[in-house]
This record gives sequence, C-alpha cells and structure tokens, in this order.
Amino acid sequence: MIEVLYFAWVRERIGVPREKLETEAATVADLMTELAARGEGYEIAFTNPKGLRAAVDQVLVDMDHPISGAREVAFFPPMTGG
Amino acid sequence: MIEVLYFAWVRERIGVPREKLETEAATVADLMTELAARGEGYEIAFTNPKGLRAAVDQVLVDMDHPISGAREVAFFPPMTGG
Amino acid sequence: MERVRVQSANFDQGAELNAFAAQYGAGAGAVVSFTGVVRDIAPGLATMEIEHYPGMTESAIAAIMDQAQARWALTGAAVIHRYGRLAPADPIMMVLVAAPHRAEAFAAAEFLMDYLKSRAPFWKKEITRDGAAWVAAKDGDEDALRRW
Amino acid sequence: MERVRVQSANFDQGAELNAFAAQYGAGAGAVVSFTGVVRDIAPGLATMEIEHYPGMTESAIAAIMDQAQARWALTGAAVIHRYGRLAPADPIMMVLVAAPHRAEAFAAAEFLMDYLKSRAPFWKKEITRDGAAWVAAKDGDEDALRRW
Repeated sequence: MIEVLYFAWVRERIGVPREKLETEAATVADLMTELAARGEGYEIAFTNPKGLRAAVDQVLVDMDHPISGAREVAFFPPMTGG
Repeated sequence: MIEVLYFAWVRERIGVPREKLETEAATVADLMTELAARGEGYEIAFTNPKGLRAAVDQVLVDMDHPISGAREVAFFPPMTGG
Repeated sequence: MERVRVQSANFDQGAELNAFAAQYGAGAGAVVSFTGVVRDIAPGLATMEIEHYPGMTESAIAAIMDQAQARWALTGAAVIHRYGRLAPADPIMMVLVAAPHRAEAFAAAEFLMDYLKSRAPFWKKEITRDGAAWVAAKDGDEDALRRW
Repeated sequence: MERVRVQSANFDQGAELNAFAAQYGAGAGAVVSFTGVVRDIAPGLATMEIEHYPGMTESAIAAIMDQAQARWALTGAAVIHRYGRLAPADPIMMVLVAAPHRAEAFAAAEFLMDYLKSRAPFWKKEITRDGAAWVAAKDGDEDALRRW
C-alpha cells in the first residue's frame, strides 16, 4: 500500500487530496501510467507529464525514480512559492 | 575667494574644518600644490594625493577639474558610508 | 527566532526584522530582508489562496537554508512563509539574512528566494470576482536556479 | 516616507520597513531592505562616529537614487543614513526598495549599497578604549562599482 497525494490543480482534477493504493509500479512514471487509467480526471492530470512534478517521501524526484518501499508519492504542478 | 573644506583625517591633519582662501589655482591639483606649502599638516595631507578625493561645489571631481568660478572645494579620504 | 516558520497567520514584517536584527545584526553588520506582498493591483483581486505540502514544506525549506548556510558565511538566516487565505497587501513570505559582508547577505537572500520560488511546495491561487486561477510558474523561475 | 533622510537620530528599522511597505509594497509585490549595523564584536568598541558633508550628502544620495530609478522599474526607493555618534548594535543606515520583480528589487538595493559605500560623503571612525581610527575604504568597494 502506498499513499498518493495530489496538490493544486492536480488535486482539483482528481477530486481528492490523497488516497491509498495497491500498486505494482516500479517508478514514479509507471505509477503515473497506472493512475492515468483510473478515470477522466486522472487521465487529464497524468497525460501531459511535462507540467507535473513528483515527490517520493517528501523529496522532489525525477519521474524515473523508484517507488518501492516508499510511504508516500505526491504529484503537483511546478511550485509557485516565494 | 574660495571656501576650502576638509573632512575626516584631512580635517584632523589641517586642524580646521574649513577656511576661506585667495587662490590663483586653475585646477584642483593646482590648489593642492598651493595648500601643501602652507605648513606641516597641509604637507602631510596633500603630498600623497592618491588617497585623496575632491569635490567642487559638492560634486565629486577628478584632480584636473577646473576651479574657476567655484564657490567651495572639499578634500577628503575615500568615502566609507553604507 | 526560529529558522523556518510555515504558518497561516499574518505576520508583522517590521517586528520580524527587528527581532531578527536584535539576534543577529550586531554580530554581522549587514542585514538583508525580502518580503513578498500580495499585490492589490489585479482588478477585483479578492484574496490569494496558498496551498502547501505539510511536512515537505518545512524539510524543503530547511534543505534550501542548509545549502545557503554552507555556501556563504552567514551569521543568521530565517524564512517565514504563509499558507491559506491572504488578503491584498498582506505579506506572503519573508527571507532574512545576516552576514559580515553585504555581498554575501544579498547573494544568500537572492539564492533563498530563487529556491523558494521553485523548490518549496507552495502553490498560489488568485481568487477574483470572476473566478479562481492557479498562478503559473514562470520559465524564468526555473532558469534563475541555473546561475547558482 | 521621504526618499532621502540624513539624520543623527537613531531609527527603528522595523518601523521604517513597515512604513515603506505600507506605501509601496502592495503596488510592487517585492520589497528588499538592507540595514548596516554597528558591529559589537570589536573588543572594547565603544562608539562609532560618522562624519559627513552636509549638503553634498543629500545631493549625492539623491543622484545615486535617480540612477537606480532610471535603471530599474522600481515602484519605490528610500535611503536613511545616520551621522554623529552611534553605539554598537545601532543601525547605521538602511536602503529600501520596492519593485514588481524580485530580481530588480535585489539589483537596485545592491547597486544603491555599492554606490553609497564609495560615493556618498560619509567617513566612519571607530572609537575604542585604546583610541580612535578612521575606517579605511576597501579596494573591493571601488571594484564593486565596476560591475554596474
């Protein structure tokens, strides 16, 4: 079981801020492909991965980062802090 | 008549903050040569012109700047504001 | 003064500057502050809403500050960043840096700002009379990281 | 808030930042401040004495600010600089800049500091138990002007 978190417009598209999932995905990119198949909101959020960022266990990572053993994976648009 | 002002260690060397002088000097450098002859404090202040700056009518200038018509000429070490 | 504060409450930037300077100013000589303010020039801008990623926010900012403190000889640094609903003219966030030399204080403050913009998990949404829109990241923000 | 203030009286940097931000912050988005503080780490440093050139000081600072405001899109800028006797931990001077973009606010504040250091007629003297010495200008201060 892995907890998947969504922020900003990704959260709005999907409709929930977080959910627990069973996944066989090896990497962040694999998880995105799985998620894109879960419904329309997911498809919109995950089919243009260029505008997306991901964090594994609260650390910003590249899309080919492994997720085995991870507690949480988060997806969000580029940050706009400061 | 021209008013000559001294600041910081130049003022301390010469012993007065300002004085009025008659001068035939054409430039700041000429005035420095005249001043250097006025006594020991002046000599110390004006014989190493590298460490000195000058302002004519409150505007920083080079040493070859003319002083004809000027109301005041000031001599001081490099500024240390900020 | 805490090094990192992430809070929904408003803050008084002048009081923060005074508290920071009292702690670090006299040991340093140079104190630089940056404050981001909600602009009130967008017509009909009612509020700004800032979402963040609790937990990651604090650790990401701490990591950015560790980098700044490893890179420049600072005597102190602090970051305050708000989330939630903000009104026009509210301070959004503040960076404070104290250092013995002005060039280092400025460089560290600018570095912290560039990294906070693109590497701290905050997302801004502008809410106007006409609707709400997420603020898009600027290409320049990502480019700004490359100079460090 | 006046654009240039040259004064012997102490000032409250936090109150100045708040007054400046209230006037310019919400129209700008980015507010940068720099404060120079009398360091209290010199052993036995009792006071700092700052001499200036009344009249030229104000016009030199105004000229520096005109340059900054011509060069960057600022919505506001202010300089406060003290003269006379200052105690350790006292603020010496403060630069405040407001701009729509952080890069411009930082650049203008740094430019103003570099020029104030070497082009505004102030001279600092450190007075310790052992005596008094004029602070020497650093070669780097003159060099700093060349990058602008």
